[in-house]
Amino acid sequence: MDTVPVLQLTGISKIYGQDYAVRGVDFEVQAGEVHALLGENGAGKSTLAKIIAGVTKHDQGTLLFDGVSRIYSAPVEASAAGVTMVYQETSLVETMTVAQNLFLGNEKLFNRMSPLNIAARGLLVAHNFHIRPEAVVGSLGAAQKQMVEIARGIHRQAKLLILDEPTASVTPEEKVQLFLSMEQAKQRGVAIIFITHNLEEALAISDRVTVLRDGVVQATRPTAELDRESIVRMMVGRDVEYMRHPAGRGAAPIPSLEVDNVTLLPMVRNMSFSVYAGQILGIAGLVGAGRSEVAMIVAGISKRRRLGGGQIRLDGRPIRYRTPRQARRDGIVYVTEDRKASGFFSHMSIVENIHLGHISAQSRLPVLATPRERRTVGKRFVERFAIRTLNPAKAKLVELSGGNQQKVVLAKGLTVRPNVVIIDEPTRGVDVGAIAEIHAIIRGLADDGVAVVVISSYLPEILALSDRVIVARNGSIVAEFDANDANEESIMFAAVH
Amino acid sequence: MKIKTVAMIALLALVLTGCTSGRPDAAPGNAAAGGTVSLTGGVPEVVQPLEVRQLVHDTMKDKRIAFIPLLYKGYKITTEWGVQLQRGFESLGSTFTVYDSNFDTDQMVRIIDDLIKSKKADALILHNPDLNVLTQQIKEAQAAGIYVVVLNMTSNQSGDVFIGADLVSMAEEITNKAAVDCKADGKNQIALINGPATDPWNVLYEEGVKTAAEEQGLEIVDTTDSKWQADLASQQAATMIERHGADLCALMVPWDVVALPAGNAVKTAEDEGRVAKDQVGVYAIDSSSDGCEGISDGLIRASIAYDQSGIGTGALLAVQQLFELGNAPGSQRSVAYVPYVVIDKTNMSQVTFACYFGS
Amino acid sequence: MTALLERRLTRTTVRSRLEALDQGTLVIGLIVAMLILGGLTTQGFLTTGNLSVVLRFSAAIGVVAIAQAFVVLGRGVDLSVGAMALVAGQVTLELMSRGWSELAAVGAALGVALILGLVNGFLVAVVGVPALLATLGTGQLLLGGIKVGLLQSNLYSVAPDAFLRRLGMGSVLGIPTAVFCLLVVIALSWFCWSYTSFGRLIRAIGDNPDTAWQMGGPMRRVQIGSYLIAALLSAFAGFLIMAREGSVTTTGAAFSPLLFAALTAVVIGGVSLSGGRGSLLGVAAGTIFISLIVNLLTLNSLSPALQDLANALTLVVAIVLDAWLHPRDEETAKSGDL
Amino acid sequence: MEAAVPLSLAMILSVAIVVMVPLGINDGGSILEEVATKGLLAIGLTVVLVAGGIDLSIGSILGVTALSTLILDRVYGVPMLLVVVLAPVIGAAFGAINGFLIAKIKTRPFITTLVTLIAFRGVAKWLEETYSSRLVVPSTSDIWYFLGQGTIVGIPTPTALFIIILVIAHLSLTRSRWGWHLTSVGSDRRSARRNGINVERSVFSAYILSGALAGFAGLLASARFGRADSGVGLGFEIIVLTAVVLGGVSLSGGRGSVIRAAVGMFVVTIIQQATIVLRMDNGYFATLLAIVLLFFAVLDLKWGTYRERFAAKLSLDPGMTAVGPLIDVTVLDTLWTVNGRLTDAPPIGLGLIEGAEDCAIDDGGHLYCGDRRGWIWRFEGPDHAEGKVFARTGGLPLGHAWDLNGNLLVAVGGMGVQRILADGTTELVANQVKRSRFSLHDDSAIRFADDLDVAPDGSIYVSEFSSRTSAAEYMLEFVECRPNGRLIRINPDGSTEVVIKNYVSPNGVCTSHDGQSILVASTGLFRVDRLWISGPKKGQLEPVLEDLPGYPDNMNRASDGNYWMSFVAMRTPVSDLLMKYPAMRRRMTKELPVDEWFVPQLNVSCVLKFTDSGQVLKVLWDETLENYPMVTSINEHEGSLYLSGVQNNRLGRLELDPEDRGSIDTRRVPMTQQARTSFSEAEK
Repeated sequence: MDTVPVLQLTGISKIYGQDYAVRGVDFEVQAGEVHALLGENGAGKSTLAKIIAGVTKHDQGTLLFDGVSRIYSAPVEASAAGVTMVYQETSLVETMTVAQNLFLGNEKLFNRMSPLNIAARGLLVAHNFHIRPEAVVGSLGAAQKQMVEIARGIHRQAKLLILDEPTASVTPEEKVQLFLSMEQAKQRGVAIIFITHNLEEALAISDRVTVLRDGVVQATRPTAELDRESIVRMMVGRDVEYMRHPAGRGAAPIPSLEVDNVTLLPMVRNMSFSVYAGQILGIAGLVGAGRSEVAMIVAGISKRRRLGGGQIRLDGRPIRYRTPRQARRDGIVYVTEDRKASGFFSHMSIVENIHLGHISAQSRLPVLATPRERRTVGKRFVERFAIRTLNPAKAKLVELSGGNQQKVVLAKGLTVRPNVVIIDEPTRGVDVGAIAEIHAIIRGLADDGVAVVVISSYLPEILALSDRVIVARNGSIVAEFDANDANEESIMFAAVH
Repeated sequence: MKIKTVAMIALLALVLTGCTSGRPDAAPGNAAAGGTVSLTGGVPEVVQPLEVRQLVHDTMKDKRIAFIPLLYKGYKITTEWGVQLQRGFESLGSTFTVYDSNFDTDQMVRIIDDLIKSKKADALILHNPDLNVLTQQIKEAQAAGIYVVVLNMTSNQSGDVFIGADLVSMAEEITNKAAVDCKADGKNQIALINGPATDPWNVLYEEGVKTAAEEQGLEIVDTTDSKWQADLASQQAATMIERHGADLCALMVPWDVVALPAGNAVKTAEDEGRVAKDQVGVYAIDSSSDGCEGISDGLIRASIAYDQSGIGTGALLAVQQLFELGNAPGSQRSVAYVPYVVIDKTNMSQVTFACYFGS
Repeated sequence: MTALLERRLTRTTVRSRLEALDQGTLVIGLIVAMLILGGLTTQGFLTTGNLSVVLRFSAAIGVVAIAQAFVVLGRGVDLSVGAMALVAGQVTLELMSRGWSELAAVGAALGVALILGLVNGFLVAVVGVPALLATLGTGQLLLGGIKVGLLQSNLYSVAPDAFLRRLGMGSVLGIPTAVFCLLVVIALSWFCWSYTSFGRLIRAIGDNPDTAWQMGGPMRRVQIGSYLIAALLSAFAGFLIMAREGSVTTTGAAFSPLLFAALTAVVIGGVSLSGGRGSLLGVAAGTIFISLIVNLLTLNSLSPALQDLANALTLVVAIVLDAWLHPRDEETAKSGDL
Repeated sequence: MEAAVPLSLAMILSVAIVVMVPLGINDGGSILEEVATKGLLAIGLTVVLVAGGIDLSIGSILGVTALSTLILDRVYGVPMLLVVVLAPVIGAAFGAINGFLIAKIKTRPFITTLVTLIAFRGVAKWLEETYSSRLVVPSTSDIWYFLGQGTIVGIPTPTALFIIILVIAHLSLTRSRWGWHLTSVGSDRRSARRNGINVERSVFSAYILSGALAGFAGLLASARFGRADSGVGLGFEIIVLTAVVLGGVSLSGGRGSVIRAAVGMFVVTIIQQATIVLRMDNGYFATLLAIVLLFFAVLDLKWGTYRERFAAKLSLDPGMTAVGPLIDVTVLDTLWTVNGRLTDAPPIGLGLIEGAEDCAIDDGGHLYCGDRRGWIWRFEGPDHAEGKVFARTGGLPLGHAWDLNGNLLVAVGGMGVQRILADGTTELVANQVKRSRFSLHDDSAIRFADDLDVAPDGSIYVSEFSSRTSAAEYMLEFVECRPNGRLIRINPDGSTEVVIKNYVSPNGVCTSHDGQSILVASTGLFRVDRLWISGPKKGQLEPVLEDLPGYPDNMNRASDGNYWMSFVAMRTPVSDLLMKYPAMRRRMTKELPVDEWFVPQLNVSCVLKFTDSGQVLKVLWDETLENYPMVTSINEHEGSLYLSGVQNNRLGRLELDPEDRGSIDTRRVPMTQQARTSFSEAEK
């Protein structure tokens, strides 16, 4: 590997708000190698990828591509230079057809559709992706979109191909195809950055591995020198990541919440499970397996016009909410996975956020909401959840760290003791220090007699938190484990087969 | 490829030769279709009274007369005309229809277009919003053999007959009246709250006021465009009072409907003591019953009443005359004015055509 | 490395300073500047009489602007306020001309406002039609529907002895009645914005509707409520205008000058079109600001055409400023959000 | 498809109006002229909406340009041709102001254009104040009249120009690079930017275009009316917006067609003309417009959510099939009786291959077969113990055959026909045919090439199972069972031709022993037909086998002059019943997920031998369904039968009974004598 690398980063840093997303990163990729970029959620993998692809600008450091120092101001410059990125959240245009999307960006001045469709079909089918090129992308499922995205990325004939979690929603069979396609691209001399948090995949396909933790490069090594344990140690910085909080009390004998054969196509299909007071139920599964969707149905967030059947019972009583407000009144709280989009009010202070959660939880809306009451409610929860900030009445939410934000989001939902809490990805984008605190809060809820559901894509978290684990696949629950019997392998097996 | 080129050229040639300009002939079209009735070229020199009556009725029978005012429903000027026309034409056996364009020029143009194209009228009576707007329509109507009578608001394109007020003279008259009051007060500043620049009414009025003011030694200190909107007029009146304060003695507003809010603004200023009582007078033109109320309330000091129902009657007569003479539409044009008189609190009840109700 | 972070955090730009400032304060500064400049250049501008005229004419605009602010704060917009103001006067006077008592006629007009507010709120909050379209449509519908279905005339004047008349003319405690009314509306709105759950929730919805919805806030009720308030306040402004002018005509366009003035006042006053931000001080200052501009232009004998241009330019400056201070998320920007 | 509902509602609305209101032929003219002017605005607004913005200032731009053109012509005496050019330029300049604010400064489209609506109208008023009195002279130019009142080949000029612009705009929006960029920007800015599209420039261009079109409309309007006041175009924005929404253009960007917008404009104008003809107060028009706007805005919202799903459902249209008598194979001791003759065939490539539909054997005895992962395996002869991936085609390799030069032809589902050369490289033989005229559905692609065989003249006959669905969606075709399939001939020069159209699921293709005809199996109709390709009956189709008890799949020649055929599925009384009730099948597809659909029994293993005249000689089964649960193709070679199955994990090799062995080389194209070059020889 003594040739000039295709890509060489030196001392790259990027700051968001008060935190470094990546910090002083040195990183290089050779032509014809598959370089795996590993790290936990929020370790800075995607940020680094976006810097390389020209989506975001770095604040510090130099980026050499093809031996030339570059600062991109738009993705188009990077792609003109020969960088193609396959995004995790796809960059397809939903109102256009698959064929149009495949050729968008290098289309002709005037395009006739039928030859285009034929070419597109050939392109897709060559990777064994069976998708109609005439289909409008908006009508495709998540996995199919990912396939189109991958087919397009490989088709673009780039010098450097970045694949950001390409396997998150594809089946094992499609994964094989993808790896083959990567192999072929590699033989053509394409450099590939393969971002994943799945270690097995990285070990299987990559030539070298770089591990990121908290935005800092831990190491870059040839894959052959590494094994699973050593990578994990580098990723989390310690051998045991999560401390398991023992349950403080037993589960109630009768379920609080029963989900019985609920169907909401296309995401949720005959989903059934029960939740008991005092117990934490972990739901594992791939993204798109219907976990969050069923939670949103329970909490009245999903529009339920097309509910395909089934029943949800709260303490034995059938419920069917049309708005989250109705659910909230019955003590059902859903804590979102997408904090930024729907978790908090970014222009309001911590106190105001918590207070708004407080008034919304009242079954009858209080007419008056004085600043004084706001302060008392806010103060109580800032203390209880140990939200660390200088001035909770002034500090805006956007200015807080991920952990503090997540605590506020939790506090906002918990001002009035709920009966059932569904927490979706409780520690996504949360700094390591706060994870334990948040886990303690969740355990505290269960010990308080609340029925808790935790949805997480991160198996160690599921294993650390849950008393009982169920696995969702394709919109249904396919397996159930007792926390003591479960291990990552068995859960993962259930999640994909 | 070659075939395609040839075909393209052929197509282009076909398209080009197929183009027509559609420019209307300068010569006026045929005379109005009068059916079998013989009364064209006017009434015979010697004729029996009964016979002539029959001839007139025959001529007017089933003639379709369309009246397209700016605004009709609840608008006293046009209803005044409309009622006269209605009564007259119905007694002669013609069909008379009002098309209300609702202060919407587009709508008006479209209505007239429709009337011309579908030949639903033998004569149009128009009330023109703007010097230029209807030029083409008037031309087209005449070319299509339809008589055009224009009421009160002139157009750059003459119809067959225009009937209305002699606005320049009226403006001079009311300015003279203002001058008398101003001089009595020892002041000489007047201001105009006018209409849009291309409004025929506005153009003539401004001319008349200017001439008279110059003669009388009055100074026009301000001119604004109220767009004929009440709220703008009142705001402008208030602003003018503030601006010119003690020196101002008259607000000239050429329409009583707009003069009323201006008068209101003056009254408010008086009530708040920003201007001396009776220092500023509002001088209007026209006087519907609302205007008269304004005069008796002291909102308008003086106005000019002109014979609104006379305009309606005049149009009625003109249309009959056009059909009886049977000249080709657009071949000859004439203009006629109606009488007017200055009114104020003292004489308004004595003037027959003042304080009309629009019925 | 930390130095870099430090720099990032301590760096203050003009933009960040302006953003931190309440826009109301900024506008008040501009007003003062304009008063000084105007006083120096324009005769008859800086007189108590003139300023009281300005205030009296701003009263109605101010009320409509507050009405608009209620909706804009919750990330909506109400384009039917202008139509509502006009229709309030029309309905009242038409019914009075039919022999209704003044009180009953006013009540009927308020009833129309109630229905309009509910319909707007229903369309936006329950059905989910973009606010712009919904209110554009209902505004048109209201103007056309009332005209076709109710009105029998094109021109109405207020009887001189009517109570409504006094609303425009008289004064309370030395303040012109209209201005007094505006002050009352401001006071009530301030209370509502700061001290009631309703007010807090409007702001929350404006800040992040998804969060507010998922949190279980009574979204629909609050949104409907804000449109209802907007419609009622607009009707009230309609009464003020009618009282001032003594007459009402029936010709009105969808984008009436009143709607425009109110939008301008709201945007200039710093109520961000991306919702969640804004103060009453800003709205009031914005109202006075635009009234002063119109007054200055009129005093300097600018033609209405040029006044329109100047007005539009002011609003352009305001929205450019708003776009600069509170950029919307470019990535997700759609035609739906204003 | 997706706009079908709003548009058909709109059409119903206009028809209702035309029927109810006495609109005459003259109104037609007025309506057309009106549509021409406002239609230009509608095109502009559609383009802006597709780009994710909105433009309310179009009416004002129209007004300003209308006045400007008059001023240029009447006051400054600018040559008329230049004015014609300048009008869109002036409009574009105003559009550029919008574009600058929205694209560059990033202000909000709605409020920005609402402001410019007032500002541009202000400019118009100012022009009016300044110039109006000088505009009274009539025009001297013929062009002026040509634009306003003239005709082009009998069509009024404005209408003709509008139609031309409409067509150009439609093509640009749907086909051109610019249109694509615009659509992507309107649909999803982030994606557009990541695809290297200059978002700012695209948005800017949309406003420029909308301005230019409004400018041109202004020219037409002033030529038509000659109005010289500032009120031209007042309130047009709402009318046009309503029309565009009515035409199903989405307000959330990325979706919309100018043609549909023009239709919307047409409907709105009909409504307007109706109110004028009926002498209704213009309040009625405003009210109607508002109701229509609200109604269709709600429809856009509600319909938008489901339209794709709805469209997908409409696209599946099961047909009714009359089925003949069913042979009961469970009756003992008949020709058809289920037996276990195939069960013990030794496997080839067990565990390596996944679903080989067909196979081929070369002179060296090496076996080649496709795999549903898009690979072509090669198993070394003569024992076929070792196999490796020989070539990669992608797609679903289905039918195999040798061409005249000894190369392997593979019909690949999704990719057309591929040729595999001796070194394992692949080349495309054909993947498209000429699009059939007057077909709404684009059938130019060979989507689902299923089986193929070569005729003596070297042309290749390929069956296409369906020209609508792809190979991966074969279940849809099973359920729909309509004549969507084709038989395609690929001539030796590479050109393609459809020889049988509208055939129900053609599957197996086999050249007859005499080389005079091609046998085609129709899976959906349980039959085999013969297409004569030479001789007196050339071009005719005649039945060979009818009312088979199963769904026929691939066919191949047998060495004794007969033919082998396999069944992909068996008929049952229930499946026959279902064939009669398309509504039932449609309902099934709506309410059940694909893997729960009821289709004919797919796990069968049935092979039969038949003669040229259609007599069934022999039927072989694997009654256990363990080793060969599905046999989709039978290839005979040197005394062995090779069994392939598209869902099997192996191939099978069955020793033939001596009585079945003949002397014909089944792989060779009948009536040809070319020496076969073997892949294995080429390697040496």
